[in-house]
Amino acid sequence: MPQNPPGAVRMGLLEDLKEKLGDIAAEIREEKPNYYSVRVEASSLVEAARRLVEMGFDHVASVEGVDWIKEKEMEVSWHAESYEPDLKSIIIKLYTRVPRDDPRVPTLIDVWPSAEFPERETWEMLGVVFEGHPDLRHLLLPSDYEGIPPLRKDYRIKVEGFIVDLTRQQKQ
Amino acid sequence: MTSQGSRSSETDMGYGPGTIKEPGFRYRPMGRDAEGMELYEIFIGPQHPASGHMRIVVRLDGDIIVNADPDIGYVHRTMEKLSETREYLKSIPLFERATIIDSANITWPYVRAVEQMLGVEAPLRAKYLRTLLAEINRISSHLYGFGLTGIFINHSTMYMWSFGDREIWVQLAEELTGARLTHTYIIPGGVRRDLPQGFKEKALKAIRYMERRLEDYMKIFVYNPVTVARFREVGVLTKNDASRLGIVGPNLRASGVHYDARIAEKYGAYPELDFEIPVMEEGDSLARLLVRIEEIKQSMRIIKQVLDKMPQGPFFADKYMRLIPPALRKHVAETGRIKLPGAFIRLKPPAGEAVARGEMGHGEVFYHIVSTGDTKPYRVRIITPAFRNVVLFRHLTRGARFMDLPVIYGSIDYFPPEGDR
Amino acid sequence: MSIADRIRRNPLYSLKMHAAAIATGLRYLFAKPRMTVRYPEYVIDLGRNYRGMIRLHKDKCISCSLCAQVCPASAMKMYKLPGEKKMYPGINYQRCIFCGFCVDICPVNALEHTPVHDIAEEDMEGMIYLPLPGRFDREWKSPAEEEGGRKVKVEFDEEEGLKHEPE
Amino acid sequence: MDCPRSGWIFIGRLEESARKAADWLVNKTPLRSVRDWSIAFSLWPVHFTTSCCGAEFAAAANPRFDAERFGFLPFLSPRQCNLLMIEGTLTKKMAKAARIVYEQMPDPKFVIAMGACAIDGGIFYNSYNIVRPHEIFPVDVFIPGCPPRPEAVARAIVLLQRKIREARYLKREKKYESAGEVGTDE
Repeated sequence: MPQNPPGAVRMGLLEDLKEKLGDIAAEIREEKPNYYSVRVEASSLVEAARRLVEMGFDHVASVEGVDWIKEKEMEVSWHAESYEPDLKSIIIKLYTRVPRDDPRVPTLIDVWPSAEFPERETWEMLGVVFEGHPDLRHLLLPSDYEGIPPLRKDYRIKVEGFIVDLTRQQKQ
Repeated sequence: MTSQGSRSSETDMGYGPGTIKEPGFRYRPMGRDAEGMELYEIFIGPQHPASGHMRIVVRLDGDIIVNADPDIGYVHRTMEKLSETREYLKSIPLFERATIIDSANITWPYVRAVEQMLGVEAPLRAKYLRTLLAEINRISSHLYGFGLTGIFINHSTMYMWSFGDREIWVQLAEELTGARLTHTYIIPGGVRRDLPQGFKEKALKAIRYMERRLEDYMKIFVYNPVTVARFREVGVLTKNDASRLGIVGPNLRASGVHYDARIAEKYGAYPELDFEIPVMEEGDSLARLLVRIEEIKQSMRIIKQVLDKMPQGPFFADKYMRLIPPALRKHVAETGRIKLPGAFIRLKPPAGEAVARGEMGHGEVFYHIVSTGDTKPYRVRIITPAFRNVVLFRHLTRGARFMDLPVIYGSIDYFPPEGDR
Repeated sequence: MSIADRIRRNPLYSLKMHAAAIATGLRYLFAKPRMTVRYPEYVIDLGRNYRGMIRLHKDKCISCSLCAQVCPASAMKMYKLPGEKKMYPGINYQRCIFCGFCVDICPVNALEHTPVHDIAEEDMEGMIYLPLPGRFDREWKSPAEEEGGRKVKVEFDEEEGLKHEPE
Repeated sequence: MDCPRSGWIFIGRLEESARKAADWLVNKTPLRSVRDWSIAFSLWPVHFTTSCCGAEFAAAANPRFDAERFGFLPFLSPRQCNLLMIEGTLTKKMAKAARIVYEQMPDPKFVIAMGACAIDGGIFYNSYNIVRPHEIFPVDVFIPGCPPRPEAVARAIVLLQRKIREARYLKREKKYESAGEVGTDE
């Protein structure tokens, strides 16, 4: 069995990302050490994902949406990671923002097969339609679920207070 | 073959007693394939000894699985939504419930992400204590998986043995944290309890016992020719597929990919410890079992080192310790149990986002937290290892024999509450 | 060649491994006592560190309501009872998850864990403990112990794993 | 008993009267107590895990706590079981399955709700996807805790045995008898 290889970390990844994705990305940032975000328009998602795979980020850890209700936008992001020795500590967030009323993004499961189940979940929980996804049906919720997708911010759930006044109840 | 969408609505059952119309609804012909063979659809679970809390919809051509569709969500408790209505501290017990058999490992990355946002770092002793509990949890999680694998293929001895031996690690964790499974031990800033007196001797005894028992496990279960016949070359996952499908944990390492979030993220005390990441090349069900056995050994090695190297010092960050009144600070020093400052209810990380990954017994867990500067997170995304491995049900079972399904299920160590969250 | 391959290819080796599996099983069949705790007759002593049922020391409580605010399950709530000026916490075991945050956050140590956790009830209503005398502030005792069960201590052992010694 | 004159239970159709005679005989104290004694020591739970308390349920069956001492043996088919353990959260999707499992079990049947989630939702009390088990079937024993200790499972079995021996299980609440009307959706 191999010993742990030394923790080599790829240096200068931000420059690499800018070189590779600069022409289609709206914004490339280093959010935290080893955590980069790439913002693209919905139309160039597939191309951006393809280039990320070329760089070695061949699967996604997560697909998710954030419902920015005040801005009336839905952020859909794919967190790509890699098992390559020099890239394994790096996470890249590829994201886009689409209107909240009709969130439509192309599916990336042809590029990242690992996105299949998380995309299905994001469709279910946030109502983001992944165009081209072959299997958008309920995953976690009952198959007859109807209504607002539960993770949207306008789906409210009750919260209880922490004070119970028994004196008042008795008077009533 | 009917489309899958219409199928699920057809067979969905109501609540009342009159709803079971067809007595044989679990086993019915689906039509014929191209060569005229009849295809059958079998619903396994959620009430089935080898299904756990999920349903697998299997399509069979004779004895060969054409397609297995995991129907999960039976344990979906809506953690992501609930965490948006709760303060940061309150989400720790919430996420813990996804995998109560491995609760330290699933909450640790969350706490690290919150700490990252708050700009707090746990003291060194706390990091060692976290590592200690995480490894104890990893062992008990693997033993749990072993027990279930055993019972899936009707090897009751393995179930009884590994669940019996798991009690030792559960007991160790209980002495450290005060709870059998749901420890809620790791909190932002450190841990909740100091190492109790005489813990090291107990742990060393448990390790010596376990080392001996693992040899017996090999003889009675892993290298039992019956097991080898059922596990060897069953459910083979190639290296390329494992990487492309984003498989995690021992399932990934059994396919020859050297990846472990403990190494990738360099958290806790792991960078200072000497241990190996077991990797096997075969990628079959037996290799997945063997990797787990090897990981138990490595975890015991880590526990020994952690107990030897355990640094002195505080187990809770100074930043929060200062918020506690002096009388209580004395109480903490005497009892070794933390008193939380009142401000802990309303931890307020600045606006921004953080990601963190951690290695659980089942694989890598991923957290993404979005904060808007409120006391409650705006969005928490959890991707648990089981959710990432669920695709294996479809991928590995295609073309396998129906009888191999429990073996594949057992060997990928899928834990439904964790997958559904 | 790995052991698994040898088992598959070499029948003699396979026979040897069969024999080894059976021998291991037989060895434990006649081995000395197992780790079983015969529960209602013997009760495991959980010790003071265990996070069991919670009791309230009403005299110490300062009604700061931190415990109710930190409760992740909304099980602990502040109850204002008729005839009392201050609010006191009451607990709902229908929900309590025994995380112990309330005990850890109490600034005056008015709440404490008792080493009792083997509770089962026939009705739901009995599980809400209001801060009334004899309820939330009661001294808990394990029901098995009340029925005459003996306490046993857990000890780690290299040979048997866990040993349970009567006190 | 819908016989016109209650004293004349042996008259009428043969099948009917045989059933009534059997009922009458079985419910007489000596035979009933034998029956209840045997039920109490053959509580077989269904192999049906609803959620994560299943980990502690499995621990209750392990060598350390050994629930088999009480005649408590997890079994595979609901048709042969008389005890349904709700181990933790019951989600809406699972509630349908639980209801079907419950209906498949022969009478007399018992339900133990294990864990805080199975009583009032526990930490998931305000989740949109949970069902409280006592709303969909009669629950005999509740076990608080998240998860409860395996001893608490043993305690619940002891309590249930006591309940059976005292024949208290016969008085079911009316609301669950017409099960068809009971739904879990609000």
